[in-house]
Amino acid sequence: MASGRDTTVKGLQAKLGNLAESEYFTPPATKPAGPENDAEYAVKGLDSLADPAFHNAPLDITDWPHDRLRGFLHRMLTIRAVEERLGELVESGDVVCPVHLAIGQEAIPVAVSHHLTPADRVFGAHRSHGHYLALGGDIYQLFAEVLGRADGCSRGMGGSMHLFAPEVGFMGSVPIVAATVPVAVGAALAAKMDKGDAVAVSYFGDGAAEEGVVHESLNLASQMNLPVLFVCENNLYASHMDISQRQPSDSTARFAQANGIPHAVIDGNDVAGTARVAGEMITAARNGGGPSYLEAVTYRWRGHVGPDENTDVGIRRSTAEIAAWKRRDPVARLVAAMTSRGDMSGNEPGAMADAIRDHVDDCAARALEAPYPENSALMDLVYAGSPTPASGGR
Amino acid sequence: MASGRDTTVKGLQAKLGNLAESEYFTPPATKPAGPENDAEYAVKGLDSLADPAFHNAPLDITDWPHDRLRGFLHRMLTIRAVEERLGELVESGDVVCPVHLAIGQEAIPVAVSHHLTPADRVFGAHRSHGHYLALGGDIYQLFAEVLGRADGCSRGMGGSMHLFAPEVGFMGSVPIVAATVPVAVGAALAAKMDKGDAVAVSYFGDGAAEEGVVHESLNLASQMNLPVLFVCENNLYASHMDISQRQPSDSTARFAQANGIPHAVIDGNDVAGTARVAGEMITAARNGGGPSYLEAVTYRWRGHVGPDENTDVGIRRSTAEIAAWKRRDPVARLVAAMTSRGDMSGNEPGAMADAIRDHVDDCAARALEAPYPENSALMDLVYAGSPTPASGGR
Amino acid sequence: MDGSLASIGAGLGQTSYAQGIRDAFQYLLSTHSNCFAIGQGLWSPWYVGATMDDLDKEFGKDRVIDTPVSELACTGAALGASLCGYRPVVIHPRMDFMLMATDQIVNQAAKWAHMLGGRTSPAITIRAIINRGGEQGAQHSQALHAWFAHIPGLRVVMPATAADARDLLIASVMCDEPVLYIDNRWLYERSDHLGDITELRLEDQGPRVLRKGDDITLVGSGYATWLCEQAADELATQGVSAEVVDLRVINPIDHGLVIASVTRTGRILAVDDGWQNCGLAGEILAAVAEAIEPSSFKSRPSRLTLPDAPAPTSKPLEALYYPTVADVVTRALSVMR
Amino acid sequence: MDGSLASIGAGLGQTSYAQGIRDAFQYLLSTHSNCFAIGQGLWSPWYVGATMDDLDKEFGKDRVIDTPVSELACTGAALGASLCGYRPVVIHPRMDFMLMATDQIVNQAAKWAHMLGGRTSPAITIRAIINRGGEQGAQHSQALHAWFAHIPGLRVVMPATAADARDLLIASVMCDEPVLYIDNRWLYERSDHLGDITELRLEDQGPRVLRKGDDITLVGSGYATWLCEQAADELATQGVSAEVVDLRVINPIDHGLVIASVTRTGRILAVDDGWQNCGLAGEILAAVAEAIEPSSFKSRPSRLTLPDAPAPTSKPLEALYYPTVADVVTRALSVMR
Ligand SMILES: Cc1ncc(C[n+]2csc(CCOP(=O)(O)OP(=O)(O)O)c2C)c(N)n1
Ligand SMILES: Cc1ncc(C[n+]2csc(CCOP(=O)(O)OP(=O)(O)O)c2C)c(N)n1
Ligand SMILES: [Mg+2]
Ligand SMILES: [Mg+2]
Repeated sequence: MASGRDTTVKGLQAKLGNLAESEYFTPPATKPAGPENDAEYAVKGLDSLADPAFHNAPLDITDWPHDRLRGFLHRMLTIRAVEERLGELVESGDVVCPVHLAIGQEAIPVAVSHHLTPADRVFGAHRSHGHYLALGGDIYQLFAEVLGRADGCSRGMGGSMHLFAPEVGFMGSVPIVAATVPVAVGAALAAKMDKGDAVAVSYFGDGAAEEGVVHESLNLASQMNLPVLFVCENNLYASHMDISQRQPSDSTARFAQANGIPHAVIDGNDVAGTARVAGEMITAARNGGGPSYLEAVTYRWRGHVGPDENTDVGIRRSTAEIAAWKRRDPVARLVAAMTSRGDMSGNEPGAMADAIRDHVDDCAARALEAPYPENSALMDLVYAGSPTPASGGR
Repeated sequence: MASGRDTTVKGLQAKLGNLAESEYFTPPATKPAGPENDAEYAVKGLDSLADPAFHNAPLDITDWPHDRLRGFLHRMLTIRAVEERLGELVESGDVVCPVHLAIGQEAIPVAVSHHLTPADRVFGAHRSHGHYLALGGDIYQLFAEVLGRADGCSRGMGGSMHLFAPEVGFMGSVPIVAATVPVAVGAALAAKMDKGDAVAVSYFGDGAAEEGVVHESLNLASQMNLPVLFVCENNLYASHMDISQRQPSDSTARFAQANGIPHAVIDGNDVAGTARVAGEMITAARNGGGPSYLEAVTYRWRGHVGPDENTDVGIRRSTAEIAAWKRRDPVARLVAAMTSRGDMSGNEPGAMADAIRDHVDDCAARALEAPYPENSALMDLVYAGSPTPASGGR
Repeated sequence: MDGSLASIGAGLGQTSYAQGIRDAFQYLLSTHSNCFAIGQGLWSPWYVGATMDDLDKEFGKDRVIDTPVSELACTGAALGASLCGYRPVVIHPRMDFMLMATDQIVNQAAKWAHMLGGRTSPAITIRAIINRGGEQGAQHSQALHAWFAHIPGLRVVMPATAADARDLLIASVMCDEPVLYIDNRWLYERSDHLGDITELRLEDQGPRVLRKGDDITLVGSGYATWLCEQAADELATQGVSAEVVDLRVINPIDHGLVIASVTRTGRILAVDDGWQNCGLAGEILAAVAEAIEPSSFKSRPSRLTLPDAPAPTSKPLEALYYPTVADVVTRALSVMR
Repeated sequence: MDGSLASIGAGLGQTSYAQGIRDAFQYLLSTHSNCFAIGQGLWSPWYVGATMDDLDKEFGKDRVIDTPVSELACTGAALGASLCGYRPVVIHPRMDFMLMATDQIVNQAAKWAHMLGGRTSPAITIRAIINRGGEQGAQHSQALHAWFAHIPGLRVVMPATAADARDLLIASVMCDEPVLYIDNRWLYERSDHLGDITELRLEDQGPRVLRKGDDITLVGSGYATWLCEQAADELATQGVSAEVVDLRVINPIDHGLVIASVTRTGRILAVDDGWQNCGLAGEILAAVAEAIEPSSFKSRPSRLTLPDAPAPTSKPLEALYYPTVADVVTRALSVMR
């Protein structure tokens, strides 16, 4: 792997093998359009990965040591407990800012973060509590941020949709869909210029894949052979819209394929399997192998924003669909596998969850008491590097 | 074809055949990244289509009647004569506005336009004289426009980069790269709403494929099954940059593939072959078959802008490369085929070219004498529908 | 914050601003078969407030089209359809998201008629919603009307009342030129008695006096107009007679009415809930200063705007950020001396 | 049209504006290993005038990076690198093309520091070139500096002189905040004797008086400053003593110097080669009108801008479109009465 991949046109062409036999070779390559011949233009779909009737068995945890899995479980339970508490705070009116919960999607960032260090550069979007917490982001600071308090990870200036924790490698999340994708590519460019082995990670959703900038970013990362892992958390929805209402296929990895980027489409509710693939991709990036694209299929148990389930949107979202997806619960499947292998006794997971919840409740309670930012923050942070008088206002 | 294509996710999946055997089916589909395994991530390239040593033989014109081919030749010669004259007018200083010549690329719009009527909606970009003329756009009005005269096809308000001739179906060209691609998709949406059989055509270049909006547009057209033909004139350059400096493959059809859009990659300097494939695609669109993508490989003999050859840019552009591409001349190859089949005698093409040049020279001469727009046009056309006073100025 | 207008909620026979918008769509889609709506959230029960509820069910998903998350292509597509005889309304549920579509609005829609010699008619309406407050923060709170008013060729409309919300939307769609129609969710509950619909010519619409007064001219648009109206009521109780001018159309802008008013009152306060630097309030002050002899001013012109800072999320900072009726009153009194 | 500045071309030992920009890049790339340049045209012999000739050969294609036609992703990538300790300059050869990158400039770069609590430093410089005239038309001629000056958090710099072209570029890149640096190709031949390079703190830079005068204050930025300077020379021959203020930094904008000058002269003409409505000239007039007692004005403030129309291509219309030195003189004389 020392020399990196050959991403020149010639290099890519060489990989194709016998091009002379390809339909692309001999023009005019007449390809009549029409349903009779559509198979050759077809794009791949998720098939059973999008069907909650499948992939809900206990995980295959062969090769994973006990304590590693305990770590995974702890992080997943932490994310879930924090988000459930946040949902309650929304319902009680304590939290006002928009809160996008990723309950049900916990496995993906936990699996990816397992391979990361604080020198890496992770970027999220509007639904990023899990991305932050999976890296070890501070729980109290997260609550404080969502509540707009000065102790928040963004000093109370951003709320749920603007998280920042460089001490664990979390370099920022913002809610303009797809906006951090090119930013992560730039962080990867910086890592490459550093000549170290840091990588960048870009989390985004299936909806984000509809923004043109994602495609520009894939091309740039591929062309420049940058160490970035694109993680598409495909939960089949963008707000109220089912993916089938938005795209001709329910799998986005075809865009990586189009850009010559190695990719995999996996069960994102399998923390062990996701960690395995993510690990290979991150290792490749660290070793000069360039970008990869991980499409992790998952499902959010709650609605687009807030704790509601949003069973009134899309074309298939319903109480029944949500219940079916809960049988592909990433937490329960890991617990089942660990219990059946004898890694954990029957009441251990419950005890772990209780302890986590206690700690989470304590963090939330403290955050509710924390002070708001000073009024001066409003103007002083506009030009944060060097406070400069700005105009306007009263 | 009556029912149109099934573009639902299920429909597309059905076309894949036995998904159960696909690598996408059984998670975790571990795909280790790295050079050993790169073949499966490779994207297709143009190979010999990008190599001027190939595809320079006389055309295969079997099945094409004599007078049709004469028509093709006449249009191609017209485009070439107009552009050569424009180049001279740039050199003489009569033309000031930026002029992007497509000499060497004449076959593509001539082949595509063969299947179009004034009810169709064609959009171009900065290099669109050929698109306009191939539809039968008025020659005098083109010269007048480039010279900024009131008789111009855009009343002298746009110059070379802003052409308009709805009477022949040419609905506009503008120089912001890729800007007309979604506009053409919208024209196709209008055509679909009209429930007639009109189609939209979007001409753009290989460089434009790097703009995110092209990818958004492909998705939209595919998802809504719109009657639009995407014509990517791949001339291997975007301004000074060779395609290998910008993309990991030199063929852009992979983006159509990713969006489930039927596509073909062809020799764009073969007017007969291009017309055959374009015809199938346009017929499919008229019959509810939705979008198609035609990647026509070609080469511009002149530089990015103006008559200069720009042999000082890119990584392979040189006098030798240009000379090699001139041996793939779309005009000469058609003439050779027609002459050898006995469609034309030896001096007929020359006579045709001479007559065309005379007419073109006459148009240019008249345009040079035409009046400029009235000064009032500057403000009156800002709100053209209903002149409204605007502010500013002297 | 003045986020709630419950105090002036719908009375008997009154129509809200949000309902006015929905009525306009209902009218347009019923009476004009070449009109359609496209944008994010049109099939959602909550995305665009109550302004488009169930229109997809009433008129079909072919004419009320929800889209992928592709602002630029969707706006371009609407433009393309408008060039082919349609009158599309492309909806951006937040002005912030619409920035992805800047090219199609500013480089394309606004310029096609001029640069193609007036031979084509981009009769597209772009509806941008100002959706701010609620601790949504810097990327979900922008009011960039001044930006778009800066662009020749793009008509920019900002309704402040329920009647205008309805009638100016219809006028925008019926206009043969590109129009940016900007509504503000903080006005959705504002209600009025609305007359029957008549199609107005947008090019004939301009500023309007909403309250007559003699001592000072308050100028606003959209939500800022509402602030001015409330402030005028309060000022009246303090013996100050304030005239309120609602701009309504901010590009092309017609300064005549404001100039006439200030010529009479000798005092002006321009209120805007956008930013200050190169903003709309400054434009008003500049136009007045250019047109009126210095000696006719009884005091210095003044403007009240957002502070030039991104929108914060934290509750106390958000309260500090948005101008209130009280701020308008205080500033108006200081202009009065 | 005033496209050519050959009349003030480089004399002995003088450096042109274009060369000043190249000198700045040379300095930055030589002395700051964390600086790099990225954008379209950087490997081209003609794309960005003479301002970056052969820098790729001197510093390598890894630090002077030409890109695909992807303005949005490339700007976002520069932002990402800036968050990781680099000082990138992302170059847009025409401001019109930069509109594709609006989101990364306006929603992202300008807001990241504020909305992440000041904990991160998007030390990105965005270089936008105003490249107009030559019958290029509506999509290749825009000067949208007023737009970006409207955005809090984005410093906006417009050099008018060769010295500023060099020194403000260096100051922009060394600044820890996002800066939009706007240069104008019509100034590329303008020349000056330049001193040695010293790194200026951008936050200390502001308007400057380029010509002292007593009768009228002419205010400009970028190319408009050059118009003002030439007009002042001409006015002097007609017995009018004009003070010329070059704004240099238009966001955050410091109105102090202009206010002080107009307090003294009693007259102001703001010149801008951008559009009028909600533009920079209006901002200047508004600030002056707000700050100075009406009685101190000797005549009405005035502004001279582009007409609010897209740029035409046709030769006579283009000549009509762009303000000239003669226009400034005429208008200044009318302000003098
Ligand atoms: C540019 C932009 N357009 C639209 C929105 C509104 N919006 C917020 S989240 C979202 C859906 C995103 O879907 P996806 O990327 O799949 O992420 P998920 O919510 O499923 O995690 C949309 C459309 C936005 N925030 N930014
Ligand atoms: C948005 C935008 N970015 C950059 C440019 C500058 N530009 C003009 S043409 C061009 C190259 C386009 O290449 P391609 O699409 O392949 O068309 P070709 O010139 O080869 O016909 C570029 C980069 C532009 N006009 N618009
Ligand atoms: Mg999603
Ligand atoms: Mg090209």
